[in-house]
Amino acid sequence: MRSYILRRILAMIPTLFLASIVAFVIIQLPPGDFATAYVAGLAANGDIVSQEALESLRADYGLNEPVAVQYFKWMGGILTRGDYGISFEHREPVSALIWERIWLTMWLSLVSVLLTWLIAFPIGIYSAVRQYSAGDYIFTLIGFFGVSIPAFLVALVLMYLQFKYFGKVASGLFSDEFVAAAWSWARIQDLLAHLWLPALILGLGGTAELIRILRANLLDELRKPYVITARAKGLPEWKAILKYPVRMALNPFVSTLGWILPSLISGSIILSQVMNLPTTGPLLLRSLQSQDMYLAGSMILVLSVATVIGTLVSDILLALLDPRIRYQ
Amino acid sequence: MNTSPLLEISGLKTHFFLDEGTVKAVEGADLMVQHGTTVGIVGESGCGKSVTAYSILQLVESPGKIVAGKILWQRPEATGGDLLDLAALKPNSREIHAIRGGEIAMIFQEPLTSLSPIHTIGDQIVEAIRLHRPVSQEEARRQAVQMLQRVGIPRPEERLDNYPFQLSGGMRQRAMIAMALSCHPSLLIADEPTTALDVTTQAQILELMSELQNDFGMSILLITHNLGVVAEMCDQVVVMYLGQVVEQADTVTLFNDPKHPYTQALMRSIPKIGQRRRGRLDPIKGMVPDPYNRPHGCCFHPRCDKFVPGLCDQQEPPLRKLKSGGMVRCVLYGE
Amino acid sequence: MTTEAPQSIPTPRVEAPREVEAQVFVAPQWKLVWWKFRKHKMAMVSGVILILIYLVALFADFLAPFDPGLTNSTYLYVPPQSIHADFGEGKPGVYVYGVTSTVDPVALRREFTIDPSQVIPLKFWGRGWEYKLLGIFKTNLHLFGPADPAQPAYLLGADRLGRDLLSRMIMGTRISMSIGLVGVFFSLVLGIFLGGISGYYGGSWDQLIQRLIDFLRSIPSIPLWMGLAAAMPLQWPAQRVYFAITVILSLIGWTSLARVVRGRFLSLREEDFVTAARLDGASQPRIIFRHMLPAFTSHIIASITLAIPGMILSETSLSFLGLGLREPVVSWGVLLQDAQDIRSIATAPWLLIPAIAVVVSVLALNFLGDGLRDAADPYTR
Amino acid sequence: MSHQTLYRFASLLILFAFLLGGCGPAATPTPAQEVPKPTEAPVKPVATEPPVPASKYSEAPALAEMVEAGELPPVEERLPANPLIVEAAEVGEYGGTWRMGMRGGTDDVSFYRILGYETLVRWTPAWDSIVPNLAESWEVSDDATEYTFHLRQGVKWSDGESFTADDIDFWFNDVVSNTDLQATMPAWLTSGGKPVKFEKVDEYTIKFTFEVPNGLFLQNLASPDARSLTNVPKHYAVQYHATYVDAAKLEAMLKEGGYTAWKDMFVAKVVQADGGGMGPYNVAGRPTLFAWMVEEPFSGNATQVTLVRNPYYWKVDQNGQQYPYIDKLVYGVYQDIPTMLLKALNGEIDFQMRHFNTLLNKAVLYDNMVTGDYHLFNLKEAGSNTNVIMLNLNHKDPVMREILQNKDFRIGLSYAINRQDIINTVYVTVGKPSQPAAQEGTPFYNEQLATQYIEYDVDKANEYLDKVLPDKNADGIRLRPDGKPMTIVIEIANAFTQQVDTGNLVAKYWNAVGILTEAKSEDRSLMYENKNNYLHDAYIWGGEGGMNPILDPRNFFPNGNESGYAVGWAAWYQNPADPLAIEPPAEIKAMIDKYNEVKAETTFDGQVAKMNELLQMSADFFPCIGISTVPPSYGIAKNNMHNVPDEMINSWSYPTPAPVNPFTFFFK
Repeated sequence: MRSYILRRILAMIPTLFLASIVAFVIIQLPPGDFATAYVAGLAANGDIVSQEALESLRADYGLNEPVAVQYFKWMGGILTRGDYGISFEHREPVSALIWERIWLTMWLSLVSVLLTWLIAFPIGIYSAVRQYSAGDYIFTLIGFFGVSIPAFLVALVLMYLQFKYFGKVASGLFSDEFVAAAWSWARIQDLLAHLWLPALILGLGGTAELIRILRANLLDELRKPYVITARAKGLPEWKAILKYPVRMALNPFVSTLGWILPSLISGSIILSQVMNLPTTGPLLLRSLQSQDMYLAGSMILVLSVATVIGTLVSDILLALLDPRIRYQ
Repeated sequence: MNTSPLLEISGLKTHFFLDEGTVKAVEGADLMVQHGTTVGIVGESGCGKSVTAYSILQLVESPGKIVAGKILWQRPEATGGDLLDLAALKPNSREIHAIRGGEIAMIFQEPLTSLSPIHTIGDQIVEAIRLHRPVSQEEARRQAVQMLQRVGIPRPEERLDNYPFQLSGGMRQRAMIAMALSCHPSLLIADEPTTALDVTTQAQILELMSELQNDFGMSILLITHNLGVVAEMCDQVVVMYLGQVVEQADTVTLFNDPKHPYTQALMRSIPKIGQRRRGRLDPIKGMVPDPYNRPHGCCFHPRCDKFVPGLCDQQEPPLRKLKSGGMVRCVLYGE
Repeated sequence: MTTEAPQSIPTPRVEAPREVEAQVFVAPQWKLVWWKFRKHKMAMVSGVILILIYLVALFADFLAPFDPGLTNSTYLYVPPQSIHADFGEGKPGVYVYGVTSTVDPVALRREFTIDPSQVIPLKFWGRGWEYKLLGIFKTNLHLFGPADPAQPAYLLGADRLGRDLLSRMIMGTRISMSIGLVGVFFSLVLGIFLGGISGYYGGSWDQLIQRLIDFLRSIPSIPLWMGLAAAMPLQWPAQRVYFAITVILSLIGWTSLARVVRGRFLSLREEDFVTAARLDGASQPRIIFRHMLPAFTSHIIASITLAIPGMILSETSLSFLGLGLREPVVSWGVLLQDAQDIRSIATAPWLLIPAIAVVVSVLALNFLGDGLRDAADPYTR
Repeated sequence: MSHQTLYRFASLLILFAFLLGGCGPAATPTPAQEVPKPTEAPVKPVATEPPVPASKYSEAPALAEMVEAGELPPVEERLPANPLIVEAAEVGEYGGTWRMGMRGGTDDVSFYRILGYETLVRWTPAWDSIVPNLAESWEVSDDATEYTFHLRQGVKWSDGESFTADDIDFWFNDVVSNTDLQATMPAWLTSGGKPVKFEKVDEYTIKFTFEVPNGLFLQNLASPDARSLTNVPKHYAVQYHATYVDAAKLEAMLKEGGYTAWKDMFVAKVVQADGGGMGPYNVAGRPTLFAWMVEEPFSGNATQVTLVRNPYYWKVDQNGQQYPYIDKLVYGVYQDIPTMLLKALNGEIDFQMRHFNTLLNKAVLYDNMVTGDYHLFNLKEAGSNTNVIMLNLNHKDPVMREILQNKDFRIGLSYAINRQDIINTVYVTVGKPSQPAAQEGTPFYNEQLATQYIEYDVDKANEYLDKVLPDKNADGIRLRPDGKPMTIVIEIANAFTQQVDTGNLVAKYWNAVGILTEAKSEDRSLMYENKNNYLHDAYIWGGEGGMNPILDPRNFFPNGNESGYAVGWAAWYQNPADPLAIEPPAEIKAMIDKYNEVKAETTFDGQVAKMNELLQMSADFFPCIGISTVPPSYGIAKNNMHNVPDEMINSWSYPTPAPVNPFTFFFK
């Protein structure tokens, strides 16, 4: 087990190295650089920036240096000093900007995953056990519904309806009085009260896939002889199903944690933008638009690391759940 | 000893209702299991012998259903000693849960797949014990160790915490038997228990089963396509063909004097020691018919070398009692 | 009587419903798949719906009563006009009422009132805008439309430039329903190739490709899209940008397909028929393409079906970010771009109708894929 | 800043004298001579300031309590000897919280326009003259080279420290002249290419001296250009300035804050030398001269920013009440427009005229006025056109360049556009067809420039186009001389929906006359990158300089890189050595010379006359194609917010609504 984890961690290193390069390349892809974006932004306000000012801005941030040099400066800072560089746009160190947001993003993703499971689990079991029944169709229809509607649209419509009929505007992750408050139990409660709706919208997008996986796995497992053994032992039907095939079908379920995280994070980018959530999403979008290189690169990198770790955790969890993996 | 049979199946019909049509997997099974005896069911693949066994425990899954017949079960004294028609029970009723594992236990062909791969052996045996007996976890565990020891598993304490994939095939089947017998059932249904094992292990397992039968005084319903096993283990043999019992007899009679043409053909199709090595076996001619389209009349008639036109293909012969005590379903043995 | 050697009657593993197989042995695989697929009623219904949707895509210009790009300054945001019918003698048959509009200079919009005195008859096989049917025949025949093509009839309302939403939605079917196919095609090629290598050869190839998949999956897809989309050369025409976007989508999409393929390869590699072929001295490509690939074609088809909805939804997401397709290209994502502001939801909710098209097709594809997947492996029960 | 901005304000000043006397659309221009000339700007303060006895000053109840508790000096001591009296239209009451929405990132303008406009001098609300602010009075030499300002005595920063000439001295010598912070002197501080000289005469007197006359300096001071001048509290700023902090300590500070260069820290904590940036709003309690000071600061993570009243604010109303009336400003930080709009609809925004106030959103804001308890006010836009289509006359492809430089080709394209249809479709009938031109009613209005080639006439269009590209292929597409089909890609910033719609319609019209046209909406920075290197065929941007083309002549001749139709020529004008520079033809050079003549004029009349000559030349050259006059926009204000004018001019140079004195707004 220990060597398994060790091997997995070692395998992470090249992945992360590649991720850092790609993170950096992504931001270099669009034509122009932060200076262009900044000037274009000012121009939209009516301000005019001269060519010289543009050049001095480039010089300030070393944007005229070769890409490789910029990359190694950035990577060097991260590896040696934990310095992620500075955000050009905010004129703040990247690390000051991203951690709270990453923390909230992880919260949102976690709650979404839990909600996804909560919805997908009973539906998946039901629709496998009662395959092709009316209930199977109805529940999977509900489950698939979430994946069919673009999340941002659902969010917009829900926000409008909430305004229209309840006179409330769902926005952000905290009530006004908690925005600036220190972390406390009350603040966490407030957070959860704001979190559930976006988490639900986000989670709905993943339920269909999970229902499908659970259903397919369970259908396979239900046909396995050990289920008959369990019945032959005298176990009541639901107990026989829950203890054996469901428990087996759970394994791939856990392994989904690895891939559901990146999709949730991507999904949360747009949703957060619409629902005004202070997660990494809007900051990332904004930094990509303004080509705020180190900010965008660092966020992509950190999110990549998070997903790689998420995959690792799910694999370890899987090993804990499944002795066949553990003992190999 | 009680003279009434432990289990008596009469006129059992189990059908599968599929979109493609109805499969009459069991279409008239009659058999009897006496206390302390071993009854074998033999037949080709698809003859309905497994479904018959599954029917006893109401384990036939949808779209399969018992549509007719009786399965009379003599309950042991401890649970009332009354006669119960298992076929009339609902598959999810409390009685059948009590009977499954408690009074009638079952073991299967593939011990690896028949045991949950992610639960320890101990977990699965303890669960079985505690399902039927009001004992504590510790007591159940102690009994499980005892059981494992009884079925000949060395270092049972350790083995209890092993997973099935950590055991060898023979050990797994022993564990399976231990689990089945942990509640001292009166009947053990063994569904091809040795098919997946190598020959030496087969012999050991069969021997173990005989031993345990003597110890526990239980009956065994042995389902197999292996006539050798039947010869070795059984007191009575039931031959099934296409969902019907075509012949029942005590083992010696059956092997010496098979009555039904199918049984006779079966006997000819297996090699015997002492036969000339180059001599060809005599396979049964033709194919097992399509289960959706059972032949009219005697279902064996298209393959039968004693086929009587106008008779065999017209009406289904009933199962008749023979003077020897056996029974046969063939017009040749009329009146 | 113990003289017989323990000889068995050959038989496969016994399970209760196995008996069916006796006759099923002889049916070809596609037939078995079809039998199993039939049982999934929802999948059957979905299949029919999808055939209809693709027919709409094929004959979109014939079905669309108006040119989807035609703007009309007097019908900005006109609400859907309801259809009336009156088949009496000298009566107009099916018709809508005309509307009169005034500009509200403060609210900056047009206000519409239904004018019952103005009857605009609709008719089947009407003449309208000119197009090439199936890209070949030049015609102006349409399934239905106002009897006088110059008269407006907005059955699903109009957008901010007075374009007919119904026509745009019908025309949008083409791109939205094909973007998935094209994208999936690329995913498929990549997925089968890399997944196949990974699964068949195993070992260090497998490790390498698995890491690559891990790596691609760990990159949040939106920044990747944004970077790639912004990097596309300006001079590219809309069609090429569209093509490039599908490639971008498939760059991420192939990983899940590769996983499926790899999984199947891994399990098939151990199957007897593959071993037999190998012992027979069959060449590797022959083993892969002749023996293994056919064994999981149905799985691949199912996976493809399940991958298409993701592509359709990605297209809408990209459009939301302003990175996807752009006007004057018409796709459901482009149409929904109009709907994704409070103004539209509050005052022109009919602009959300294209979302229904997205939902229906995505649902249908999901169910179809599910049905196919259930049926994909006909030999397990 | 391009150095032309030097000139932009002089004329603006004049212009609004007649424009805004009556804001109604029918207002006819009053004669130019009535306009106060910039060099004649009042030497003495315009506002009548009858000395108010100290006892007559009053303050907000919360401040009075603090004075009572001894936490704050009494109001008389906090106010300068001679506080600026700003007459409120309606004398207000203290209290209330003003809620607004802003977007993260570079949206410092949201603060600046509400409270950050505290310069030496300021525009009157009507934008018709310049009045004292932090400078109590000033003298200008007759040749417009020497500007002497007398600072208001006793003005204090929000922490109680005095504001003196030292602060400005620090700003000049240690901020704008520090090459670490500002590579080159901002354009508005130079004249004839030479930087201004600064002199601190005494504690409250400062002097700026130009080598070359600069008649526009006062106007620059009254505009956003000068916003950093009065925003550097020396006593606070020195702790972040490399010159004043020893190297080791600076190093430690940088390390602690995670900064790589001290400029970053200075910009984050104090101000950006050119005045932009979030520096003034990033630190709670940072000393300021604004009406409100930061409580919860802005940061990249902030979801709201709050500001509370500055107890040392140095303005009072006619009754001696210290401004501001409103206690607190709360800015919600929004990632996206929809939530902000919903907040506005729900009545949770008290006054705002940024971000969500698009023409498209007007209908929904209008519909919800009653539930949201707010009303709309008018913003008169100062632009010259809704859409300026800039065909790239410096195209890199020589064939394209020759075609696009052909005036007949541009005329043909202009005739091909159905402007009224665009106005009806995209602008809901508001506005009238026009080329980019100064608005009617300004002294710069040139009828030819505004109205030439605006009829929709396909025949005429084809006639002109036939002169240039007579050959067509089978599909009716005109062929270039090299035989390739003539194609034009119009680039449009995707954030501007109406320009995107216009572009698509224009593409349709041009396709109809045989020019294969595609409208391509894209991220605006991508568009800018292409434009800056003149890689585009054509692009669309809003027209500027509609009220004063002297200040922003980009659409009339290539004066800078915002003249997207001729970036190469503009680069030559700026600096012939620029690698992007292309020597312009004689016609353009003549316009450049004319503009230099405009700049050399010291009187406004002279500037107008020369500019009109230039505009006539521009009309004859026909550099870019326009669509229509700019419709008014709007903002929202809660019904209980008072002193909000019903109409304002909307411009960047006159940073609406700051000149109408938001500190006089109050709730009742």
